[in-house]
Amino acid sequence: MSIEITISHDDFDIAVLHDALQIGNVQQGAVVTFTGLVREFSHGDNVVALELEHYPQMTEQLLLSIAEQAQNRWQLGRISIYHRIGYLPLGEQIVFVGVSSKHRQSAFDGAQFIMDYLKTQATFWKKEHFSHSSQWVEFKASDVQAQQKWAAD
Amino acid sequence: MSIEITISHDDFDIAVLHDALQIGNVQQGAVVTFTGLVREFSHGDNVVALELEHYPQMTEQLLLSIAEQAQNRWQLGRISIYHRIGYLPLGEQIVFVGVSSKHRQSAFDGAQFIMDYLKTQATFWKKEHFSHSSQWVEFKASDVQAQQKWAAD
Amino acid sequence: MVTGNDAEQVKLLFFGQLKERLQCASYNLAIKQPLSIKQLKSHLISLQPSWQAALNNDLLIAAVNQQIAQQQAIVKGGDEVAFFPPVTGG
Amino acid sequence: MVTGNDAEQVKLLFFGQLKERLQCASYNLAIKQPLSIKQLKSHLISLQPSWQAALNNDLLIAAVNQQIAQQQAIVKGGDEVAFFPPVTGG
Repeated sequence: MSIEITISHDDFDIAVLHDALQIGNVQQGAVVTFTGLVREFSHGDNVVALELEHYPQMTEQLLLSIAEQAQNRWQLGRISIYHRIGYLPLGEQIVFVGVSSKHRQSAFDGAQFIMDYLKTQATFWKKEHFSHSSQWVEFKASDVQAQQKWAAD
Repeated sequence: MSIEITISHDDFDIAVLHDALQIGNVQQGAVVTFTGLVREFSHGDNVVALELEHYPQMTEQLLLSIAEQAQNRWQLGRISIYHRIGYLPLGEQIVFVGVSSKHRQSAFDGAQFIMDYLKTQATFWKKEHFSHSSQWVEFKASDVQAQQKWAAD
Repeated sequence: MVTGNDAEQVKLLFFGQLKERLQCASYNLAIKQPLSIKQLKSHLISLQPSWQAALNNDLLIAAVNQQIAQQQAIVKGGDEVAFFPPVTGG
Repeated sequence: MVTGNDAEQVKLLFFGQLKERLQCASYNLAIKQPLSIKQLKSHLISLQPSWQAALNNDLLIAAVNQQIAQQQAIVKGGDEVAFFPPVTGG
Protein backbone atom coordinates (compact mmCIF):
# COMPACT_ATOMS: atom_id res chain seq x y z
CA MET A 1 0.00 0.00 0.00
CA SER A 2 2.17 2.84 -1.19
CA ILE A 3 1.47 6.00 -3.14
CA GLU A 4 4.24 7.85 -4.98
CA ILE A 5 3.56 11.33 -6.37
CA THR A 6 6.14 13.25 -8.39
CA ILE A 7 5.86 16.58 -10.18
CA SER A 8 9.03 17.48 -12.03
CA HIS A 9 10.61 19.19 -15.00
CA ASP A 10 12.63 16.01 -15.54
CA ASP A 11 11.56 13.20 -17.81
CA PHE A 12 10.54 9.88 -16.27
CA ASP A 13 11.77 6.37 -16.97
CA ILE A 14 8.91 3.94 -17.57
CA ALA A 15 11.07 0.96 -16.58
CA VAL A 16 11.91 2.50 -13.19
CA LEU A 17 8.30 3.48 -12.49
CA HIS A 18 7.01 0.09 -13.61
CA ASP A 19 9.57 -1.79 -11.52
CA ALA A 20 8.51 0.20 -8.47
CA LEU A 21 4.94 -1.01 -8.99
CA GLN A 22 5.74 -4.68 -9.35
CA ILE A 23 9.07 -5.70 -7.81
CA GLY A 24 8.63 -7.58 -4.56
CA ASN A 25 4.89 -7.16 -4.94
CA VAL A 26 3.58 -10.74 -5.08
CA GLN A 27 0.16 -9.83 -3.68
CA GLN A 28 -0.90 -7.93 -6.79
CA GLY A 29 -1.11 -9.76 -10.10
CA ALA A 30 -2.21 -6.87 -12.29
CA VAL A 31 -0.46 -3.64 -13.26
CA VAL A 32 -2.11 -1.03 -15.49
CA THR A 33 -0.31 2.09 -16.65
CA PHE A 34 -1.27 5.17 -18.62
CA THR A 35 1.32 7.36 -20.32
CA GLY A 36 0.40 10.67 -21.93
CA LEU A 37 2.62 12.11 -24.66
CA VAL A 38 2.80 15.39 -26.55
CA ARG A 39 1.06 14.60 -29.81
CA GLU A 40 1.09 16.33 -33.13
CA PHE A 41 -2.43 17.52 -33.77
CA SER A 42 -4.82 19.80 -32.01
CA HIS A 43 -7.73 21.51 -33.73
CA GLY A 44 -6.11 20.99 -37.11
CA ASP A 45 -2.90 22.80 -36.26
CA ASN A 46 0.55 21.29 -35.73
CA VAL A 47 1.63 21.32 -32.11
CA VAL A 48 5.38 21.74 -31.69
CA ALA A 49 5.39 21.77 -27.88
CA LEU A 50 3.31 21.99 -24.75
CA GLU A 51 3.98 24.15 -21.75
CA LEU A 52 2.71 22.92 -18.40
CA GLU A 53 2.44 24.91 -15.21
CA HIS A 54 0.91 24.00 -11.87
CA TYR A 55 0.08 25.31 -8.40
CA PRO A 56 2.90 23.93 -6.23
CA GLN A 57 1.83 22.09 -3.07
CA MET A 58 -1.87 22.26 -3.92
CA THR A 59 -1.30 19.93 -6.91
CA GLU A 60 0.59 17.36 -4.82
CA GLN A 61 -2.19 17.39 -2.20
CA LEU A 62 -4.88 16.96 -4.85
CA LEU A 63 -3.05 14.10 -6.55
CA LEU A 64 -2.53 12.37 -3.22
CA SER A 65 -6.22 12.74 -2.42
CA ILE A 66 -7.22 11.34 -5.84
CA ALA A 67 -4.84 8.39 -5.39
CA GLU A 68 -6.21 7.68 -1.91
CA GLN A 69 -9.78 7.69 -3.21
CA ALA A 70 -8.82 5.17 -5.90
CA GLN A 71 -6.88 3.03 -3.44
CA ASN A 72 -9.81 2.84 -1.04
CA ARG A 73 -12.44 2.27 -3.70
CA TRP A 74 -10.65 -0.61 -5.47
CA GLN A 75 -8.27 -1.89 -2.76
CA LEU A 76 -5.34 -1.07 -4.99
CA GLY A 77 -1.82 -2.05 -4.00
CA ARG A 78 0.69 0.50 -5.23
CA ILE A 79 -0.02 3.74 -7.06
CA SER A 80 2.45 5.94 -8.88
CA ILE A 81 1.67 9.33 -10.44
CA TYR A 82 4.35 11.33 -12.24
CA HIS A 83 3.46 14.61 -13.96
CA ARG A 84 5.91 16.80 -15.79
CA ILE A 85 5.86 20.59 -15.95
CA GLY A 86 7.69 23.10 -18.12
CA TYR A 87 8.29 23.16 -21.86
CA LEU A 88 7.73 19.76 -23.49
CA PRO A 89 8.45 19.35 -27.22
CA LEU A 90 6.54 16.98 -29.51
CA GLY A 91 6.84 13.32 -28.54
CA GLU A 92 7.84 14.03 -24.95
CA GLN A 93 6.24 12.18 -22.07
CA ILE A 94 3.83 14.31 -20.02
CA VAL A 95 2.19 12.09 -17.45
CA PHE A 96 2.41 8.56 -16.06
CA VAL A 97 -0.22 6.87 -13.91
CA GLY A 98 0.37 3.30 -12.79
CA VAL A 99 -1.48 1.08 -10.34
CA SER A 100 -1.15 -2.47 -9.11
CA SER A 101 -4.07 -4.56 -7.96
CA LYS A 102 -5.09 -8.13 -7.30
CA HIS A 103 -7.40 -8.18 -10.32
CA ARG A 104 -7.27 -6.66 -13.76
CA GLN A 105 -10.68 -4.99 -13.67
CA SER A 106 -9.86 -2.98 -10.55
CA ALA A 107 -6.44 -2.09 -11.97
CA PHE A 108 -8.03 -0.74 -15.16
CA ASP A 109 -10.77 1.09 -13.25
CA GLY A 110 -8.35 2.56 -10.72
CA ALA A 111 -5.94 3.88 -13.36
CA GLN A 112 -8.76 5.34 -15.41
CA PHE A 113 -10.38 6.96 -12.36
CA ILE A 114 -7.07 8.62 -11.45
CA MET A 115 -6.59 9.96 -14.98
CA ASP A 116 -10.20 11.24 -15.18
CA TYR A 117 -9.87 13.05 -11.84
CA LEU A 118 -6.37 14.32 -12.59
CA LYS A 119 -7.66 15.86 -15.82
CA THR A 120 -10.51 17.71 -14.11
CA GLN A 121 -9.25 18.43 -10.59
CA ALA A 122 -5.46 18.61 -10.42
CA THR A 123 -4.15 22.17 -10.70
CA PHE A 124 -2.21 21.96 -13.95
CA TRP A 125 -2.60 24.30 -16.93
CA LYS A 126 -1.42 23.54 -20.41
CA LYS A 127 -0.47 25.83 -23.26
CA GLU A 128 -0.05 24.59 -26.81
CA HIS A 129 2.75 26.02 -28.91
CA PHE A 130 2.34 25.97 -32.68
CA SER A 131 4.92 27.10 -35.25
CA HIS A 132 3.94 30.75 -35.09
CA SER A 133 1.55 31.07 -32.17
CA SER A 134 0.50 29.60 -28.87
CA GLN A 135 -2.72 29.23 -26.94
CA TRP A 136 -3.90 28.01 -23.57
CA VAL A 137 -5.86 24.79 -23.77
CA GLU A 138 -9.57 25.09 -22.97
CA PHE A 139 -11.07 22.54 -20.61
CA LYS A 140 -13.12 19.85 -22.34
CA ALA A 141 -16.71 19.00 -21.47
CA SER A 142 -15.86 15.39 -22.36
CA ASP A 143 -13.27 15.32 -19.55
CA VAL A 144 -15.87 16.55 -17.06
CA GLN A 145 -18.29 13.86 -18.25
CA ALA A 146 -15.57 11.21 -17.96
CA GLN A 147 -14.97 12.25 -14.34
CA GLN A 148 -18.67 12.42 -13.47
CA LYS A 149 -19.38 8.88 -14.63
CA TRP A 150 -17.46 7.58 -11.58
CA ALA A 151 -19.89 9.30 -9.22
CA ALA A 152 -22.88 7.59 -10.85
CA ASP A 153 -21.67 4.10 -9.95
CA MET B 1 -0.82 1.00 -37.48
CA SER B 2 1.22 -1.96 -36.36
CA ILE B 3 0.45 -5.08 -34.38
CA GLU B 4 3.18 -7.08 -32.66
CA ILE B 5 2.36 -10.52 -31.23
CA THR B 6 4.91 -12.60 -29.32
CA ILE B 7 4.51 -15.92 -27.51
CA SER B 8 7.70 -16.99 -25.82
CA HIS B 9 9.33 -18.79 -22.92
CA ASP B 10 11.54 -15.73 -22.46
CA ASP B 11 10.74 -12.86 -20.16
CA PHE B 12 9.84 -9.48 -21.66
CA ASP B 13 11.31 -6.07 -21.01
CA ILE B 14 8.63 -3.47 -20.30
CA ALA B 15 10.90 -0.62 -21.39
CA VAL B 16 11.51 -2.19 -24.80
CA LEU B 17 7.82 -2.96 -25.34
CA HIS B 18 6.78 0.50 -24.17
CA ASP B 19 9.35 2.23 -26.38
CA ALA B 20 8.04 0.31 -29.38
CA LEU B 21 4.58 1.71 -28.70
CA GLN B 22 5.60 5.33 -28.37
CA ILE B 23 8.90 6.16 -30.06
CA GLY B 24 8.43 8.09 -33.29
CA ASN B 25 4.70 7.88 -32.75
CA VAL B 26 3.62 11.52 -32.55
CA GLN B 27 0.09 10.82 -33.79
CA GLN B 28 -0.95 8.98 -30.63
CA GLY B 29 -0.88 10.81 -27.33
CA ALA B 30 -2.07 7.99 -25.08
CA VAL B 31 -0.46 4.66 -24.19
CA VAL B 32 -2.16 2.14 -21.89
CA THR B 33 -0.50 -1.08 -20.80
CA PHE B 34 -1.56 -4.09 -18.79
CA THR B 35 0.97 -6.43 -17.20
CA GLY B 36 -0.06 -9.68 -15.56
CA LEU B 37 2.20 -11.25 -12.92
CA VAL B 38 2.26 -14.55 -11.04
CA ARG B 39 0.73 -13.66 -7.71
CA GLU B 40 0.78 -15.39 -4.40
CA PHE B 41 -2.76 -16.38 -3.62
CA SER B 42 -5.36 -18.53 -5.25
CA HIS B 43 -8.28 -20.09 -3.40
CA GLY B 44 -6.49 -19.68 -0.09
CA ASP B 45 -3.41 -21.64 -1.06
CA ASN B 46 0.09 -20.31 -1.76
CA VAL B 47 1.00 -20.40 -5.42
CA VAL B 48 4.69 -21.04 -6.01
CA ALA B 49 4.54 -21.06 -9.80
CA LEU B 50 2.30 -21.15 -12.85
CA GLU B 51 2.73 -23.36 -15.86
CA LEU B 52 1.37 -22.07 -19.16
CA GLU B 53 0.84 -24.03 -22.34
CA HIS B 54 -0.79 -23.03 -25.60
CA TYR B 55 -1.83 -24.28 -29.03
CA PRO B 56 0.95 -23.08 -31.31
CA GLN B 57 -0.15 -21.17 -34.43
CA MET B 58 -3.80 -21.13 -33.40
CA THR B 59 -2.96 -18.84 -30.46
CA GLU B 60 -1.04 -16.38 -32.63
CA GLN B 61 -3.92 -16.26 -35.13
CA LEU B 62 -6.46 -15.67 -32.36
CA LEU B 63 -4.39 -12.90 -30.76
CA LEU B 64 -3.93 -11.21 -34.11
CA SER B 65 -7.65 -11.36 -34.74
CA ILE B 66 -8.41 -9.91 -31.28
CA ALA B 67 -5.89 -7.10 -31.84
CA GLU B 68 -7.36 -6.31 -35.26
CA GLN B 69 -10.86 -6.11 -33.80
CA ALA B 70 -9.64 -3.66 -31.16
CA GLN B 71 -7.71 -1.62 -33.70
CA ASN B 72 -10.73 -1.26 -35.98
CA ARG B 73 -13.18 -0.54 -33.21
CA TRP B 74 -11.17 2.22 -31.52
CA GLN B 75 -8.83 3.37 -34.31
CA LEU B 76 -5.85 2.37 -32.22
CA GLY B 77 -2.34 3.16 -33.37
CA ARG B 78 0.07 0.46 -32.26
CA ILE B 79 -0.74 -2.73 -30.40
CA SER B 80 1.68 -5.08 -28.68
CA ILE B 81 0.77 -8.41 -27.09
CA TYR B 82 3.41 -10.57 -25.41
CA HIS B 83 2.40 -13.79 -23.65
CA ARG B 84 4.80 -16.12 -21.92
CA ILE B 85 4.54 -19.90 -21.75
CA GLY B 86 6.32 -22.51 -19.66
CA TYR B 87 7.08 -22.62 -15.95
CA LEU B 88 6.79 -19.19 -14.30
CA PRO B 89 7.69 -18.82 -10.61
CA LEU B 90 6.03 -16.35 -8.24
CA GLY B 91 6.49 -12.70 -9.23
CA GLU B 92 7.30 -13.47 -12.87
CA GLN B 93 5.67 -11.53 -15.67
CA ILE B 94 3.05 -13.52 -17.61
CA VAL B 95 1.44 -11.21 -20.11
CA PHE B 96 1.80 -7.70 -21.51
CA VAL B 97 -0.81 -5.85 -23.55
CA GLY B 98 -0.06 -2.31 -24.69
CA VAL B 99 -1.88 0.01 -27.06
CA SER B 100 -1.40 3.54 -28.31
CA SER B 101 -4.24 5.79 -29.33
CA LYS B 102 -5.08 9.44 -29.94
CA HIS B 103 -7.25 9.60 -26.83
CA ARG B 104 -7.06 8.08 -23.39
CA GLN B 105 -10.56 6.61 -23.32
CA SER B 106 -10.00 4.56 -26.47
CA ALA B 107 -6.57 3.45 -25.21
CA PHE B 108 -8.10 2.19 -21.94
CA ASP B 109 -11.03 0.53 -23.73
CA GLY B 110 -8.81 -1.07 -26.37
CA ALA B 111 -6.37 -2.53 -23.85
CA GLN B 112 -9.18 -3.84 -21.65
CA PHE B 113 -11.03 -5.35 -24.64
CA ILE B 114 -7.87 -7.21 -25.69
CA MET B 115 -7.31 -8.57 -22.18
CA ASP B 116 -10.96 -9.63 -21.82
CA TYR B 117 -10.90 -11.47 -25.17
CA LEU B 118 -7.44 -12.93 -24.57
CA LYS B 119 -8.68 -14.40 -21.28
CA THR B 120 -11.70 -16.10 -22.86
CA GLN B 121 -10.64 -16.87 -26.43
CA ALA B 122 -6.88 -17.27 -26.77
CA THR B 123 -5.77 -20.91 -26.54
CA PHE B 124 -3.68 -20.81 -23.38
CA TRP B 125 -4.07 -23.13 -20.39
CA LYS B 126 -2.71 -22.43 -16.96
CA LYS B 127 -1.76 -24.79 -14.17
CA GLU B 128 -1.10 -23.58 -10.64
CA HIS B 129 1.70 -25.15 -8.66
CA PHE B 130 1.45 -25.09 -4.88
CA SER B 131 4.07 -26.35 -2.42
CA HIS B 132 2.88 -29.95 -2.53
CA SER B 133 0.35 -30.13 -5.33
CA SER B 134 -0.76 -28.61 -8.59
CA GLN B 135 -4.01 -28.06 -10.38
CA TRP B 136 -5.29 -26.78 -13.69
CA VAL B 137 -7.05 -23.44 -13.41
CA GLU B 138 -10.79 -23.53 -14.04
CA PHE B 139 -12.25 -20.89 -16.35
CA LYS B 140 -14.04 -18.08 -14.54
CA ALA B 141 -17.62 -17.02 -15.25
CA SER B 142 -16.53 -13.45 -14.39
CA ASP B 143 -14.08 -13.54 -17.30
CA VAL B 144 -16.84 -14.61 -19.69
CA GLN B 145 -19.04 -11.79 -18.39
CA ALA B 146 -16.19 -9.30 -18.81
CA GLN B 147 -15.81 -10.36 -22.42
CA GLN B 148 -19.54 -10.33 -23.15
CA LYS B 149 -20.00 -6.75 -21.96
CA TRP B 150 -18.15 -5.56 -25.10
CA ALA B 151 -20.77 -7.15 -27.35
CA ALA B 152 -23.58 -5.28 -25.59
CA ASP B 153 -22.23 -1.83 -26.53
CA MET C 1 -3.49 -52.78 -40.98
CA VAL C 2 -6.30 -50.38 -40.17
CA THR C 3 -4.64 -47.75 -42.32
CA GLY C 4 -5.36 -49.38 -45.68
CA ASN C 5 -5.67 -47.57 -48.98
CA ASP C 6 -9.16 -46.39 -48.23
CA ALA C 7 -8.30 -44.96 -44.78
CA GLU C 8 -7.00 -41.47 -44.18
CA GLN C 9 -5.29 -39.91 -41.22
CA VAL C 10 -6.63 -37.19 -38.93
CA LYS C 11 -4.19 -35.61 -36.53
CA LEU C 12 -5.72 -35.16 -33.09
CA LEU C 13 -4.28 -32.76 -30.50
CA PHE C 14 -5.18 -32.48 -26.81
CA PHE C 15 -4.37 -29.62 -24.46
CA GLY C 16 -4.47 -28.65 -20.81
CA GLN C 17 -6.05 -30.98 -18.27
CA LEU C 18 -7.47 -33.08 -21.11
CA LYS C 19 -3.97 -33.85 -22.34
CA GLU C 20 -3.00 -34.78 -18.80
CA ARG C 21 -6.05 -37.00 -18.24
CA LEU C 22 -5.58 -38.84 -21.54
CA GLN C 23 -1.81 -38.87 -21.05
CA CYS C 24 -1.69 -38.07 -24.73
CA ALA C 25 -0.80 -34.85 -26.55
CA SER C 26 -1.14 -36.02 -30.14
CA TYR C 27 -2.88 -39.02 -31.73
CA ASN C 28 -3.16 -40.17 -35.34
CA LEU C 29 -6.64 -41.45 -36.07
CA ALA C 30 -7.50 -43.33 -39.27
CA ILE C 31 -10.94 -42.60 -40.73
CA LYS C 32 -12.53 -44.26 -43.80
CA GLN C 33 -14.84 -41.38 -44.66
CA PRO C 34 -15.50 -37.82 -43.52
CA LEU C 35 -17.07 -37.69 -40.05
CA SER C 36 -18.64 -35.04 -37.89
CA ILE C 37 -16.77 -34.04 -34.75
CA LYS C 38 -19.40 -35.96 -32.80
CA GLN C 39 -18.89 -39.13 -34.87
CA LEU C 40 -15.14 -38.75 -34.72
CA LYS C 41 -15.30 -38.61 -30.92
CA SER C 42 -17.40 -41.82 -30.82
CA HIS C 43 -14.96 -43.53 -33.16
CA LEU C 44 -12.06 -42.47 -30.95
CA ILE C 45 -13.82 -43.74 -27.83
CA SER C 46 -14.47 -47.10 -29.53
CA LEU C 47 -10.70 -47.39 -29.99
CA GLN C 48 -9.78 -45.94 -26.56
CA PRO C 49 -12.66 -46.83 -24.20
CA SER C 50 -10.83 -45.43 -21.17
CA TRP C 51 -11.04 -41.94 -22.72
CA GLN C 52 -14.82 -41.89 -22.66
CA ALA C 53 -15.38 -39.83 -19.52
CA ALA C 54 -12.77 -37.23 -20.38
CA LEU C 55 -14.01 -36.81 -23.96
CA ASN C 56 -17.72 -36.74 -23.14
CA ASN C 57 -17.39 -33.43 -21.32
CA ASP C 58 -19.77 -30.76 -22.54
CA LEU C 59 -17.26 -28.02 -21.73
CA LEU C 60 -14.72 -29.40 -24.20
CA ILE C 61 -14.05 -27.19 -27.21
CA ALA C 62 -13.07 -28.53 -30.62
CA ALA C 63 -11.09 -26.86 -33.38
CA VAL C 64 -10.66 -28.10 -36.94
CA ASN C 65 -7.55 -26.83 -38.67
CA GLN C 66 -7.17 -24.24 -35.91
CA GLN C 67 -10.69 -22.83 -36.24
CA ILE C 68 -13.21 -23.34 -33.45
CA ALA C 69 -15.77 -25.89 -34.69
CA GLN C 70 -19.19 -27.13 -33.62
CA GLN C 71 -20.14 -30.81 -33.06
CA GLN C 72 -21.68 -30.99 -36.55
CA ALA C 73 -18.55 -29.76 -38.33
CA ILE C 74 -17.14 -32.27 -40.81
CA VAL C 75 -13.62 -33.67 -40.48
CA LYS C 76 -11.85 -35.26 -43.42
CA GLY C 77 -8.49 -36.95 -43.98
CA GLY C 78 -5.54 -34.61 -43.50
CA ASP C 79 -7.37 -32.35 -41.07
CA GLU C 80 -5.95 -31.35 -37.69
CA VAL C 81 -8.52 -31.62 -34.92
CA ALA C 82 -7.88 -30.29 -31.44
CA PHE C 83 -9.88 -30.87 -28.26
CA PHE C 84 -9.37 -28.69 -25.22
CA PRO C 85 -11.02 -27.32 -22.07
CA PRO C 86 -12.03 -23.65 -21.78
CA VAL C 87 -8.97 -21.41 -22.07
CA THR C 88 -7.39 -19.86 -18.98
CA GLY C 89 -4.51 -17.66 -20.17
CA GLY C 90 -3.62 -14.08 -19.34
CA MET D 1 0.55 53.67 3.58
CA VAL D 2 -2.44 51.46 2.90
CA THR D 3 -0.89 48.75 5.03
CA GLY D 4 -1.41 50.44 8.38
CA ASN D 5 -1.62 48.71 11.74
CA ASP D 6 -5.20 47.65 11.19
CA ALA D 7 -4.61 46.19 7.69
CA GLU D 8 -3.51 42.65 7.00
CA GLN D 9 -2.00 41.02 3.95
CA VAL D 10 -3.59 38.40 1.72
CA LYS D 11 -1.35 36.70 -0.79
CA LEU D 12 -3.05 36.34 -4.17
CA LEU D 13 -1.86 33.88 -6.82
CA PHE D 14 -2.93 33.66 -10.46
CA PHE D 15 -2.35 30.76 -12.85
CA GLY D 16 -2.68 29.81 -16.49
CA GLN D 17 -4.22 32.24 -18.96
CA LEU D 18 -5.41 34.41 -16.05
CA LYS D 19 -1.82 34.99 -14.97
CA GLU D 20 -0.96 35.86 -18.55
CA ARG D 21 -3.91 38.24 -18.98
CA LEU D 22 -3.20 40.05 -15.71
CA GLN D 23 0.56 39.87 -16.34
CA CYS D 24 0.78 39.05 -12.68
CA ALA D 25 1.56 35.78 -10.91
CA SER D 26 1.44 36.95 -7.29
CA TYR D 27 -0.06 40.04 -5.64
CA ASN D 28 -0.13 41.19 -2.01
CA LEU D 29 -3.50 42.66 -1.11
CA ALA D 30 -4.16 44.54 2.12
CA ILE D 31 -7.54 44.01 3.74
CA LYS D 32 -8.91 45.70 6.87
CA GLN D 33 -11.31 42.94 7.81
CA PRO D 34 -12.23 39.44 6.69
CA LEU D 35 -13.93 39.43 3.30
CA SER D 36 -15.75 36.87 1.19
CA ILE D 37 -14.06 35.80 -2.03
CA LYS D 38 -16.65 37.86 -3.87
CA GLN D 39 -15.90 40.97 -1.81
CA LEU D 40 -12.19 40.41 -2.12
CA LYS D 41 -12.52 40.30 -5.91
CA SER D 42 -14.44 43.60 -5.90
CA HIS D 43 -11.81 45.17 -3.66
CA LEU D 44 -9.08 43.96 -6.00
CA ILE D 45 -10.90 45.33 -9.05
CA SER D 46 -11.28 48.71 -7.32
CA LEU D 47 -7.49 48.81 -7.01
CA GLN D 48 -6.80 47.32 -10.48
CA PRO D 49 -9.73 48.37 -12.71
CA SER D 50 -8.11 46.90 -15.84
CA TRP D 51 -8.42 43.43 -14.28
CA GLN D 52 -12.21 43.59 -14.17
CA ALA D 53 -13.01 41.59 -17.30
CA ALA D 54 -10.50 38.85 -16.54
CA LEU D 55 -11.62 38.47 -12.92
CA ASN D 56 -15.36 38.59 -13.58
CA ASN D 57 -15.26 35.29 -15.43
CA ASP D 58 -17.74 32.74 -14.11
CA LEU D 59 -15.43 29.88 -15.03
CA LEU D 60 -12.69 31.12 -12.66
CA ILE D 61 -12.04 28.89 -9.68
CA ALA D 62 -10.84 30.16 -6.30
CA ALA D 63 -8.82 28.36 -3.66
CA VAL D 64 -8.20 29.56 -0.10
CA ASN D 65 -5.09 28.12 1.49
CA GLN D 66 -4.97 25.53 -1.30
CA GLN D 67 -8.52 24.32 -0.81
CA ILE D 68 -11.13 24.96 -3.50
CA ALA D 69 -13.49 27.64 -2.13
CA GLN D 70 -16.90 29.05 -3.06
CA GLN D 71 -17.65 32.77 -3.58
CA GLN D 72 -19.04 33.00 -0.02
CA ALA D 73 -15.89 31.60 1.62
CA ILE D 74 -14.25 34.04 4.06
CA VAL D 75 -10.69 35.24 3.57
CA LYS D 76 -8.69 36.73 6.45
CA GLY D 77 -5.25 38.23 6.87
CA GLY D 78 -2.44 35.74 6.25
CA ASP D 79 -4.50 33.60 3.87
CA GLU D 80 -3.27 32.54 0.45
CA VAL D 81 -5.95 32.97 -2.21
CA ALA D 82 -5.53 31.62 -5.73
CA PHE D 83 -7.62 32.31 -8.82
CA PHE D 84 -7.37 30.12 -11.88
CA PRO D 85 -9.23 28.86 -14.95
CA PRO D 86 -10.44 25.26 -15.19
CA VAL D 87 -7.51 22.86 -15.03
CA THR D 88 -6.15 21.22 -18.19
CA GLY D 89 -3.35 18.88 -17.13
CA GLY D 90 -2.73 15.25 -17.98
